[in-house]
Amino acid sequence: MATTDQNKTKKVQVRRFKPEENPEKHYLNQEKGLWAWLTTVDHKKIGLMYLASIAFFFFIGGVLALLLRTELLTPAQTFIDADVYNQVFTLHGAIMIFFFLVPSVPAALGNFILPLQLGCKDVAFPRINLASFYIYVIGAIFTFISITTGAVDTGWTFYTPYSATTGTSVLMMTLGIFILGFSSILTGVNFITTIHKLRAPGLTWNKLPLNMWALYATSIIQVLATPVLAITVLLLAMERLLGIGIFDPNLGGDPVLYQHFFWFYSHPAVYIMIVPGFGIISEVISTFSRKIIFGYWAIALSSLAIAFIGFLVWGHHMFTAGQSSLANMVFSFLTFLVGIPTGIKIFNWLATMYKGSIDMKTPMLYAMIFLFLFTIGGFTGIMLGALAVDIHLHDTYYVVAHFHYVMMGGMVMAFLAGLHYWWPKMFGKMYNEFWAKVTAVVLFIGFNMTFLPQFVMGSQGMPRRYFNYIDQFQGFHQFSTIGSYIIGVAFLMMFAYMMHSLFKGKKAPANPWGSRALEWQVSSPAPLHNFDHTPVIIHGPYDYHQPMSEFQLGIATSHNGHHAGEPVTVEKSVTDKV
Amino acid sequence: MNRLSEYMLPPAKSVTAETTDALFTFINNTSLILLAGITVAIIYFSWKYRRRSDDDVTPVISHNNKLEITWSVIPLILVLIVFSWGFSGYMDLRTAPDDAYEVKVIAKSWLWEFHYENGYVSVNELHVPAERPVKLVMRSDDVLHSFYVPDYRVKMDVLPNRYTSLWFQTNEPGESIIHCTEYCGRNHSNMNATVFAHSQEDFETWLETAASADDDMDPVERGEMLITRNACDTCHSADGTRLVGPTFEGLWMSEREMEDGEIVTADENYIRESILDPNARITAGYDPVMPSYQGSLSDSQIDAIIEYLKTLQ
Amino acid sequence: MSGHHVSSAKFLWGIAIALFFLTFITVAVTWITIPEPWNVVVAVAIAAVKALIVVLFFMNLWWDEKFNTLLFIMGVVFFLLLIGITLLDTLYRVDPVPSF
Amino acid sequence: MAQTSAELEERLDHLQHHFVDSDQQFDSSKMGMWVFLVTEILTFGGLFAAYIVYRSWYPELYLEASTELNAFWGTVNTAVLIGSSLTVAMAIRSAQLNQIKGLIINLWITIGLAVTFMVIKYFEYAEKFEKGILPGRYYSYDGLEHEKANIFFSIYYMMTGLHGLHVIIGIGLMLWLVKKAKQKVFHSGYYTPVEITGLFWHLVDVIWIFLFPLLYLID
Repeated sequence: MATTDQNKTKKVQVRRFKPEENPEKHYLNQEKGLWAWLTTVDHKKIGLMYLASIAFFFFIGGVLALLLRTELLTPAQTFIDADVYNQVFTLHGAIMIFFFLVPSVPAALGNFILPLQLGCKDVAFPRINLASFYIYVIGAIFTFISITTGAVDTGWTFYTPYSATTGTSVLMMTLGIFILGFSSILTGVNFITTIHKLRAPGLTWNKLPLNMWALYATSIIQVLATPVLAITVLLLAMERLLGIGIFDPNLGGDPVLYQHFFWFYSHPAVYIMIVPGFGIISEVISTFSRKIIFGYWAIALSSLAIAFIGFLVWGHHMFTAGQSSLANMVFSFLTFLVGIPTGIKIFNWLATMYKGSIDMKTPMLYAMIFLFLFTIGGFTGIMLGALAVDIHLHDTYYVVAHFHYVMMGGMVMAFLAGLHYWWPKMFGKMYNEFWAKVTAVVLFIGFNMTFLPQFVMGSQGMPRRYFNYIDQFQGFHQFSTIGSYIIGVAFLMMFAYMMHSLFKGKKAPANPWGSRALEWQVSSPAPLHNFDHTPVIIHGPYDYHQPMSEFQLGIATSHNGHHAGEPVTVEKSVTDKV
Repeated sequence: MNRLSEYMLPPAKSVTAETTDALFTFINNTSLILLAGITVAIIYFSWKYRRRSDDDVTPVISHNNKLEITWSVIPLILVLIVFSWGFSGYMDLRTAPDDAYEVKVIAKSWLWEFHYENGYVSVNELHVPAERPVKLVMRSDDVLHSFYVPDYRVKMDVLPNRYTSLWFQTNEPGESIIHCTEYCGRNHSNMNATVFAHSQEDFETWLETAASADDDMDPVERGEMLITRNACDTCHSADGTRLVGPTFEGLWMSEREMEDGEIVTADENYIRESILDPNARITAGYDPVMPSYQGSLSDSQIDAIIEYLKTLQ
Repeated sequence: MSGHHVSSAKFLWGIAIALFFLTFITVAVTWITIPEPWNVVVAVAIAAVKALIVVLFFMNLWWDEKFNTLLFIMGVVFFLLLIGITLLDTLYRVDPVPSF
Repeated sequence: MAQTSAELEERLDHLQHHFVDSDQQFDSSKMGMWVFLVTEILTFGGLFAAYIVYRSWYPELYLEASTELNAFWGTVNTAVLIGSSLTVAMAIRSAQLNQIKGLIINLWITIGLAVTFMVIKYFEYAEKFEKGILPGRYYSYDGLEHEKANIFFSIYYMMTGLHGLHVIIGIGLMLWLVKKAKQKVFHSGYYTPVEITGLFWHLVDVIWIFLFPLLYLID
């Protein structure tokens, strides 16, 4: 703390509160029953309900992916026809993106962890938080209605004029996504306000966990981008319903304008998906290296930089769409600028590991897998950002492989790292470390088998969204399909050991990883209202050179008013004998 | 490492492909070197600094400005090189030489029509002079399509309300495949065509004779040939299989129920109408998706097709 | 925090009268013909001033915490980015014309 | 402030458990609302962007088609909305000063003005519908020569329609506020819902301030 701030800081008396091990009462067993769960305003339970929902959608999306890969075993029809294939890839994309990737880290893990990392009892608007979950459910219902009334065969991008003319039930699907958008917006509103207003005493901006910085950047993108998606799908729905002609060339409109609007959301949406993953990786690498994070501000600010620049690059999805060369040039240039903050993060994480005390537990293993796969995803992104090369690679399997490396190799691996990292805090149980690691390795192998051949196929000119393909690609496709089955097996294994952990797992200690972060200073599972004593933060969350006891602090005089994140100095310290 | 790029890329058959491939190779190699570095660092650190006891004390290294600047600036320089390289390559791809030979392309779900200056129209076969710039001016009849020749490293979307263009110049005579790469519905993956690059002489001969080449064929054979050449068989089978459209088998003189309940006999007039104005009457159970062949099929060609259909009883 | 600013009734009426007056000006400038595109510029400029007055004095941003102002500015800036960058495409398209 | 402890106790009934005090709760709600207003700006922003793109392509279309819009009623509606912004600001002032009666009266005036706005809007729409100026593919008016006239009116209907929807939501919110005010929920220590509904209503006004010259006053 700079000396100039000294006179602004508030003096508090602190006491040390060691977390209770294996508490009898916690958030999972107080307020029991289905109804209590469905009407809960507790962020932790809402987070778990989201977790269950996204797991369900990930399962559906995954099964659809396996159907696609199975169909692609042979160059012609294998077992489903072209119409079904088109519907399946549309649903796979829409479900994975809108129902799994976008809410996965912010709404599921984020909801659970955000107040715990900020040292507050709940998010700023608990009822709106619950509402956002139900809005998500309603959006999902509309999507299911659309599946049963003819599905959608437009691809998840809903490009006009095809989406305006196809006979399938685009209207229901767009309505579902419109509704879903509000769920995402409300989560963003909640998180921004909570991070600003409800930080614990002493939790100044320079002590904010990097996961919070990442979620903060994510929420800003959600709030700024999602409304444009809402208006775009609304206009698309009106296009079908009334034929308003803004996007439909047959009525005088412009299909490229639709693409601008769509990607103004959907490109930043890529960052909605990946930036919170960065946050998790920062937490995990620091914890398991037991070392202060390298370049705190570089990582924190690069999240914001990615969020901001990420808004200006949407046109790189449209290099061949018929937009002006000027726009192509600007978009290509800005695209490369996003690469810089992303690279900075990778190097900072590596530097954090340098001279650390690295414990290769499952979350750390996933973080390492993330580093490797996401780096490949990033480099192939550079390839696709280069205008001349993108002309060749656009809409081929190269793009498919690229975004699966970023989304699955990056985002899903980060999500799994986070899930394994916070699992003990969520359920108070440990999972089988051996099987978890084996699964991670199987997943890694299956993933690369699936998507590496797709880079080769794509550069050789295999277009995406193809039901039939020319014979020369069959070998690659079959290899890829076998890889996808291995991924499937890995997720089944994961499901098995997670279920085992839930019902028969060993009880988890409050702080199994020896982390300094705030969420590990409460018992596992977390208490009903998170903190029985208002915590006081005097060190950063990665200050591993400070003694553990100084992280387990609470205000001695209970409930004296404080403003968010107000700087504090310790006046008197009492060690509590619990 | 260049072998890897060579393995990944299809044969380069156009003059601009060289730049694209060189940039591809550069990015590929640079990325592989950096990736190898990062991977080695991950594995080395994980091993070297593995936890030895629970009381390990780690040094406080919170940041290092010199390092931060280094690993921001070096990638920045690299990506600026890639950007300029990619942009100049792109501008070459966008700027067709003035003396380019022009072919008009009309994309329809799900076929490609190529219109030549003498009025001849070929379907799913693009014939061009080799070693000479060729400019395609393209539009779509219905939804978005995209014209892609992997061997030439060129691609451009085809839009219904505007003309777009691309150009290429082949290195030598030869054949290459054309794909549609903008998703356009059921038969998207069948919307392929072939580009034939002929020597200038051969091309001129082809262009002169193509229009009249099939005039003196046997009508049934000619009809069968036209069905294939105009990609009718993408959607209509000759063996009773149901594809996007009704099968041709047993079509001739059959009683057909239309979408509006009307019963029509598939006679000459009906078939002619179905080819020239396909969405006027739709057979019950099918979608109105067929493009019109007005202007691309002559009367005698339609007669030949009808003669052929008569044989499919 | 200064979130609870209480404006006097006289002040609120003053703001409303200023808004009525600016509405009159907007309508009045259409009586004199200003050439395109300046008519749009004038109309939008007056609208911007009116909007600013509402935001600052009715919505109390003038007295509110700075972050809320930042939020509002962000909303406007990102709208301008959406339209500005889209115009880079839509205004600069060069479509070829087939020569036959 | 001379209040008994019992009174103080009662005045904190609005405070949720996860906030430290009333101020923190109030400031949080207000910030949350501002974040939400940003999403509103960008939702309408999409429509404004479509408007600007088409205007830059077809300036003559806008000149021609806007003559079908009635500038007089547009001006009246602008005045009505500004008036309602004033009354909603007065309503907040009343709440801040514990004048519950003034709060209810001001809310009722605001609701009245909002309804007036919608009634005028209704007559404007009805007049166009009669002429055949319907949205989208139902457009059948032949008084305009520009081939893209349907798109101008699509944009017009989308913008004013979405704005009208917000007015209706605003009316609903204010009716709910009146009900709560009658139950004596609001006082100078807690008037958050009034404040944030006011913010919402002012934003609806701001949107209209731009819609009015951009749609009605092009000539």
